Amino acid sequence: MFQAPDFKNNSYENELPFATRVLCAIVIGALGFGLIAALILTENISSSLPAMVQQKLTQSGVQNPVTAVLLNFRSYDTLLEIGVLLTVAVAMLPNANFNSDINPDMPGGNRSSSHLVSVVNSAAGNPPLEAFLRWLIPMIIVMAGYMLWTGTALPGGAFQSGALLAGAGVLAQLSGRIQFCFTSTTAKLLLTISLITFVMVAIGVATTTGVVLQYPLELAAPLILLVESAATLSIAAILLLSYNTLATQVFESPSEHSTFEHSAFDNQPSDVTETSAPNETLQSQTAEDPKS
Amino acid sequence: MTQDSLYIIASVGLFGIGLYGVIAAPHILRKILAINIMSVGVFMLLVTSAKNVNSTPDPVLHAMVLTGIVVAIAGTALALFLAGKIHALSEASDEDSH
Amino acid sequence: MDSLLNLDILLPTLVGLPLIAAILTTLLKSHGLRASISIAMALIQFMIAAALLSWLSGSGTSLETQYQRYSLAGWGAPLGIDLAIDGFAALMLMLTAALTLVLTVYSRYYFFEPHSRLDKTVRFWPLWWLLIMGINALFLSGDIFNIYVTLEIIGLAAVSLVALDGSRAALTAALRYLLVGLLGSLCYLLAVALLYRAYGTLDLAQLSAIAEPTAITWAALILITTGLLLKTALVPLHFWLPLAHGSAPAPVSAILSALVVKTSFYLLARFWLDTLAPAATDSGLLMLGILGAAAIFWGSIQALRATRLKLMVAYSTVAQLGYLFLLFPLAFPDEDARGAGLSGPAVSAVVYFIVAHACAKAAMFLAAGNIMRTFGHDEIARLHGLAKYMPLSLFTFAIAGASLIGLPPSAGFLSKWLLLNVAIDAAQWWWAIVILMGGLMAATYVFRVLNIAFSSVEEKAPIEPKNLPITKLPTIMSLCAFLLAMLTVVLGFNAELILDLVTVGDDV
Amino acid sequence: MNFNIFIDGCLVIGILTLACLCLATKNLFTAIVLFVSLGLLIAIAWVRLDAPDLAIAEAAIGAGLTGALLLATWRQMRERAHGNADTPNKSGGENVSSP
Repeated sequence: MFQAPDFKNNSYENELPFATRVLCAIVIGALGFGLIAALILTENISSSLPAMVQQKLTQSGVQNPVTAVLLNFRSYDTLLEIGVLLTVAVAMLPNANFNSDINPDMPGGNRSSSHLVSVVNSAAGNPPLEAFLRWLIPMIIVMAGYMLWTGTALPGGAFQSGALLAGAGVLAQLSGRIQFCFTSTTAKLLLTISLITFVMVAIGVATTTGVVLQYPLELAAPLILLVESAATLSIAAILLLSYNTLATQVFESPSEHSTFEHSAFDNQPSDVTETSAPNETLQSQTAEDPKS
Repeated sequence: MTQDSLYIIASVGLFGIGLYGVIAAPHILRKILAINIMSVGVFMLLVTSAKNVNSTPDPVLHAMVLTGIVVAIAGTALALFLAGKIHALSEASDEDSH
Repeated sequence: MDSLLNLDILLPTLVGLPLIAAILTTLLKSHGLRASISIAMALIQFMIAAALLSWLSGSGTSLETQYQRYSLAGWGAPLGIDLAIDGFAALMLMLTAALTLVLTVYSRYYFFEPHSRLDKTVRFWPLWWLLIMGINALFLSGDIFNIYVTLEIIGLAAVSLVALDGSRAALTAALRYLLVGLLGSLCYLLAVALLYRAYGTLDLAQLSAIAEPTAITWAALILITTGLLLKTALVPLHFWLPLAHGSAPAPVSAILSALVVKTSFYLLARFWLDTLAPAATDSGLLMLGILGAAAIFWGSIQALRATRLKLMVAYSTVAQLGYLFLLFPLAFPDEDARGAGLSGPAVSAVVYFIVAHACAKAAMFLAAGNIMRTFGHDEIARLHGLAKYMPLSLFTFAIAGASLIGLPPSAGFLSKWLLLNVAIDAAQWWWAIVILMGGLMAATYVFRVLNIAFSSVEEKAPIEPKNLPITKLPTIMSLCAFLLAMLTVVLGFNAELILDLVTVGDDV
Repeated sequence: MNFNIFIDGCLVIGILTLACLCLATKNLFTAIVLFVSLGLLIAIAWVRLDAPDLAIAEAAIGAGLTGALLLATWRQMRERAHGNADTPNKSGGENVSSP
């Protein structure tokens, strides 16, 4: 079920035999029906938590209950979750000295510029998209700002506005005129700004109220907004970094690896090496023609 | 056949389809798609449980699903990154071989 | 202001410290600064964990002070999130802090070798500290959804560390590990949804108070078990572990084998024996025990057949994990012990086994990493004359092997002895046979390596350039491995150090 | 009342069939497009279950950004596969015509 990942798009050699697939389907179907029956039959008790949230909403400093839960009652969850995002950001950070191999002509391929955003007039841009973006991106940024601000009262908040900003960044990069280089210092700061503010707020607040992450009553609203705007910046930067890395990644060829570290792993037990489909099937497939 | 039970069927159905997809899909991108479908299924169950509170829906569950969505895209981004790197190395070595 | 002086502020600091270290190591540019800050942070974390442990066991007089809670953001259990700690969790945190300290010092030299490119440390240190934060947060967490987020952090950080090498084998193993991790976390999240639907609370303590054996609770327990078995790599679901731990850098595979797989076992023990104990049927407990026994045999056979040293050590992890799962059938010898939660002789035996195995396995992986860095390969067949070139690493490997087998002076022997006592007291003698057989099989694959290592180079294989060491390691790297091996021997001598700590805070 | 059930029923049937199609189609590009449309249907489902925050987040992150990441990886893979035919992937830049 989990042999080496197979990329020969739709080559069916190492697919599971038909019988096991049918068996899996039947087992999963049976378990699913059992679970559905169990869920539908047991009536859903109304938990006491929503009433508690409503009751304590006034002390949380925001009116939107979801934002109150996210950034005040269960703010520890959000802190760890931004930690998850930072983990992925660090894992995908382009190597500082491999900038040269990022393909410059690909849209968004970062030339070895040191600052985060650099405008470049590469040939690959297409004018209609640029004209449309010239109007759209400012609108998205204003929309994200509004989304962040209303998050305290109406549906909205840090994650939605961060996603919007990331979307604007992706569009800018696709237009070919804007390039992001995430190895610059501003980029690193942008990635960690949210965790920095969250940790500083948590500790600062602990010195006054004695409990970590407990906001003093009158300062709750501004502190939540501060943490939320930092989270928006970080989420937008991290999601944009992941798109940038995926869209422009060209990897150092294996020869550059330090000789022994790589060779030692190459003689893997046979089950790991891929089923090497003959190369010509690759070239012939423009769109995947399914094995008849 | 209330709305609650309808969406329960949908959520467990999505979870099952995703689980079958992870097991049976040969291509790595499909496995990642299947895992995303599974997580959407779980989120649907959470939101359905939040809905049938008579007054306003349960904000704790909504906060959990929001956190879950962001964690799901983080996992997907890392999986796609690894798949891309493996594909690049396997293409490079195929190209060296012939 | 006064509650700041109270020692329960140590609980959030154990999570905050690695987080601050992660942020600093991400922002700093110079490699040396990153490494020195990491070592300093590891030292502080070690002291905090020691202070927490002594405070917890010191305050043993009144029972409720042993079981400490810290409600973050001050909202209290059901609404807010509580950090909770008892004897079991305190010991695991101490183990994490000790291992982090030794492995951080080792990594400082491992990644500074001229061989490996320095830019790996750009990624290594932040991911390392995020992984440590995830582990600490998991052991401290008292909220089932919070446990899901910590499981995700540990999963993603561990995968990124395994993929650090960038070689195709490491990346393939990392991707497989990631898919398995995501699958496990999703099963766990579905169980959280079911439990919240049935009981309306997310807090572990409240859940254990009101849990009763209904259909939904069984479904949740089964989902939690499948999800966490995937992450603990118990035998039928262990396919991802050998290659992931085998192809990771040495300090990463050490922390993975010693701690990360143990975190999901810790959760399984907490859910089966404490939170959802009413729903834990005897046949289910027996099933886990049988899977554990199967893991011991299957892992040992595979370790015997492994051709590479790190792969062999990884397979031995799969085998040794089997011992932990013997806890479940032995945990409730008789019906009235069911309410005891995470305490009793079986739990203290298994906790001792966890500590012994963690130190021994970490020492073995570091020794294997040293051998690989010196010889350029870790093919067991070509390690002739290892004793002549690397006596200290081989000696570390031998001591760690002795602890895995369970030879008298080591902590491994003591833990197996305690397990044997528990098995005989519970009149389930067949587990005793499994434990002894496991020790025998562990002896086969450890002595196989020692036999080859001591065989002199001349008569076995002609002196070919590839059989000779190619680099000289800084001695501190082999000293770190040796220190961990010595730890197992020291623990072997004074057992009560750990045993009375486990009983701390036993009746929740 | 049964009008609501009708709408929810159609939505659920749509979601389940889209999920099956997404995993069953032969062409990978179609699978990704189906997944994005599934994300949008899920966003509508969140609105039906009156969770507006989640609808915005699902549409922006679940459908939008996940779709963008999938398409970016798919495009890289397709280009590398074709890039090998004539030039090594290092300088595969020039055939980066619009997809």
